[in-house]
Amino acid sequence: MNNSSEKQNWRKRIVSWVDGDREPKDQTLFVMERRQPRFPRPSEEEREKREKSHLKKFFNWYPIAATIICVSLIGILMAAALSMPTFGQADNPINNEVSEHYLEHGEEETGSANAVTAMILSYRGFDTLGESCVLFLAVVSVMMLLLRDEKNTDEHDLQKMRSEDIIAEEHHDIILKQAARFLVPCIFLFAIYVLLNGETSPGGGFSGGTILGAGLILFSSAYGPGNMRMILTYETYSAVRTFGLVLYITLYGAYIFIGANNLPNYLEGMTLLIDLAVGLVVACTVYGFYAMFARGEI
Amino acid sequence: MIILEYFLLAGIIMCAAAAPLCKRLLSMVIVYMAFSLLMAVLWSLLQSPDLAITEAAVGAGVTSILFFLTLKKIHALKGTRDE
Amino acid sequence: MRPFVENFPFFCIFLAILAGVLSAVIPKGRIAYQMTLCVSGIIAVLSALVLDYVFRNDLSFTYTMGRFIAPYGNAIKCGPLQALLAMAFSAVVAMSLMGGRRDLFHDVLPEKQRFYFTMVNLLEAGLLSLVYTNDVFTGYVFIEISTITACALVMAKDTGTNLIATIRYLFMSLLGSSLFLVGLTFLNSITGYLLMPSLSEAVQKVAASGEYQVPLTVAVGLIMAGLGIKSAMFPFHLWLPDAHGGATTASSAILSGLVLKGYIVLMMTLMIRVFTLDLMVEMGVTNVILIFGLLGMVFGSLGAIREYHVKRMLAYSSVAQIGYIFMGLGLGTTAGVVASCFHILVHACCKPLLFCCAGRLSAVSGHHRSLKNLRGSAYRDVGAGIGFTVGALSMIGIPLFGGFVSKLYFASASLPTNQTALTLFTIALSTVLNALYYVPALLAIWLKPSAEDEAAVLADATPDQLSFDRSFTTAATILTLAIFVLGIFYHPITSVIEAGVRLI
Amino acid sequence: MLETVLQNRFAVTAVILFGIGFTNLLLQQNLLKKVVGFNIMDSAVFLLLASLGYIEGGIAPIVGDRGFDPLYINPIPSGLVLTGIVVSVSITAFSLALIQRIYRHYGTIELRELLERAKKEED
Repeated sequence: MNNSSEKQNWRKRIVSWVDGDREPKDQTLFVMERRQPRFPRPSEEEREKREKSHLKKFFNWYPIAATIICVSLIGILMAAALSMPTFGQADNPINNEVSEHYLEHGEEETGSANAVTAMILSYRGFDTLGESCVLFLAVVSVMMLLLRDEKNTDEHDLQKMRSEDIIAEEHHDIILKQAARFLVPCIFLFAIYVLLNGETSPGGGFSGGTILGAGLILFSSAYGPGNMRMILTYETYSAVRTFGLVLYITLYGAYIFIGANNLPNYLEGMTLLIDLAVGLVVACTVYGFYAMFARGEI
Repeated sequence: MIILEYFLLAGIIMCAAAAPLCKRLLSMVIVYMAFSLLMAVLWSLLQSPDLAITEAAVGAGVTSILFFLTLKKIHALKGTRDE
Repeated sequence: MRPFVENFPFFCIFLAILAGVLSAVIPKGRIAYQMTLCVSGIIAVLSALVLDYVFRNDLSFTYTMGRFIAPYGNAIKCGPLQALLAMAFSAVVAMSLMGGRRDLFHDVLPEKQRFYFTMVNLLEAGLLSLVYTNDVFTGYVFIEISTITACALVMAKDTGTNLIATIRYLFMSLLGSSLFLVGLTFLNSITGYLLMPSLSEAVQKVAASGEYQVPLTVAVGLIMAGLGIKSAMFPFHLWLPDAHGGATTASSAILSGLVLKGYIVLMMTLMIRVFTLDLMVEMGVTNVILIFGLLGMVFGSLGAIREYHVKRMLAYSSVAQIGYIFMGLGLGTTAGVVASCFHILVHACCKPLLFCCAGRLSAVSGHHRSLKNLRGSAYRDVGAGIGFTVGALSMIGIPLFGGFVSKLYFASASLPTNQTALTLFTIALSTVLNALYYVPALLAIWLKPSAEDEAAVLADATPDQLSFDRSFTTAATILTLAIFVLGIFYHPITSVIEAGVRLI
Repeated sequence: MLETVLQNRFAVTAVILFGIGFTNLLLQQNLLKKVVGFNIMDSAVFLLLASLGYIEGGIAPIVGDRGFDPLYINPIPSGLVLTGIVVSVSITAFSLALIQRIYRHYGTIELRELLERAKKEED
């Protein structure tokens, strides 16, 4: 009888220790019991007050620590910047045989006269692939956040959006529409020019794609989402985006495989195709950002 | 040419310092746009036209549009239909 | 013509990227889940073949990405260590997904599940590239990929606190990657190379000549600080508990087990392949890393002791374990690096196991998280209870479990250095502290609660959650076995790691 | 000293910009201002990187038959910066989307208030 009650007591002690409910009375039983209770049970107000004071303390020392870090970082960086190789000298360490090689052999090895394009699409193409993945990831994560679902949209929002659409339908923005009628074809033309001409002049996939996306944005904001959906539904949008990226990845993968295994070069002149694929991806990304931010749907 | 460079560098530093100090978020975004445009000019001075095009299209264009749309969503634009 | 097996690392990276792109257009989350598991499995098998090839021939090879040889084009480099880590990482991704499967489909909205798997696949691609890369700028790009995907994994649960944790995590990571990029810029300005072998030569030349000493030091410091911030080195760990503790189970497992390790592996590669350990010791960088590692071991555990939310406790424990890894790197010897690599493997198995089991235990307790409400939950799912016990014992460092072996290696690595006493003392202290929070947690889940408490907890649980979870049990069994394998048959693994560090 | 500052004017400007951006990222409580600070910081890094490749009197690296052999600037930094700009835009978009959702959920974008609310919500 006595034994069992002692056992009960023992059990209770462990339970209270595990929960950290309160200080055990007898401190000789467990050495570890001496530590602070891990589960203090203050009253509601007390707890809130403590949380507040904790946060307050954090906000009090945080600016001081941050300022110290900033000032010391600026000091360190300034010291490094002042002892760097002098700006604009031709014999700086950075102007080594790599850049010479790009400038001298870039055109014959990759077929593009613009050394920057040659570098980002052929020599260091893996970085560019990663960059396209970053764009794709950004648009997917924005969709994860803003694509309409039950968590981020309610009836009220939908109603507001509908009434806004109606207002926009009724009040034609005549200047915007007329300007867009003239500008959109020009922008598209310019985008295609930049896209196709990236090999011999500044530009290429990234700039061209952005301009193309800007044209889409202008069209969408001038003629409304209804007209936009006639040329670009969600399905076409994701199909085009996936097509662009998959084309890019397969082409570039084949290119790497051929190059690394020293096979004969079957992919002469694929820089143009890759450029086009990159342009598609970028245009889709830019338009996707706009559509998600403005309406939460394509 | 070098005078222009100094002006641009000073302007960029001023824009960068001013942007986050603006009370209104809208003015902050506009100053940031100016910062991006100055950056684009600077890059064409540094003989990198690729960068200038991309910065003008991406930094001053797309980023600003995204900022404006965000401002609209968080009701920081005065005079829109939200208010 | 190179042997065909040398193409496999490149296949792995591209397979993961392709799977990520395709899973964004798969209409059903479950199909995307199956595909992700398959892809991870294929990658693990391919990496195992590569590992067999490189270890048997005792070589490491450089694979040019394209026709252009170094230093003109991108390249990846693969040795035994890289292949081993790639294999372990992809296997653990699959296990984490399986272990957190039910929570995942419960927490993430059905129409967004495919996006979640896009993120997982691309995160895997990012991790593989961080492991394999032989080019610092490629490292930067894939760091950014890992950042975005990791943030997306945190926010996938989509509650208010999650969003705030995500934005804090995002800003902290951006700080880290910006510092890394500034460091790269300074390094590039004084050397002019981006590929690691040529960069290494140029760095040695600069260090020997004495010119540009200041930019070199600043560059090294910034690169290490940037990667340290991203891998939650001690003073920069404040974002971690919220981000890892609040996410859905599979995300927490992947983030704690793998993402932090990806950055550390890159840091280790840079330390050995580019700057060389001798130069690091000479510049004093290793001592700084050692001190932060030791502080992290103690303060991470102290943070965990104060927590009563089981997932946040595990997140703080990650800070402590990261401290162990940094301590190994900070010893500045090859033995220390080997111990760190072994601990990376151990922690990559233990933490996902612990997170998955904690997720499962809280699922059978009606999604209550605090230890008090988890009382007796081990009896409701014995598999999860056993898994949690094994993971916790391994973290404490009981013999036969993986954690013990890595502590043994850390201790023996510290013997020939100058910091033996300090290191050994901190290891002992940290072990005691680990026991102080894992033992109560174990007691909590194995002690029977009083009947009314149990009824109150069970009122929140649906029968659906209480039913047997097959995919979880499979994952937990495999991870438990992996811990025992690491704890008992450790010798072949360490010999692979030793060969890998030699050939890095 | 002054001569060095004037010679390395781009690097010095970049460091000042980086400092401004870094300070804003750490000290501002408004999330949007933090994002602007981050953008300034990244632009500063790109300015530093792009100025490395400039060579006095060089022209843009577009190789063509001009009949003579001009001095070109170094194309490598330009390519790297191009990659960096795109990455930075993606991250900006991501963080802005996050801010929109946070505003929807909490009605504020001041970090301090947000942390207090989140603490309360957790209990």
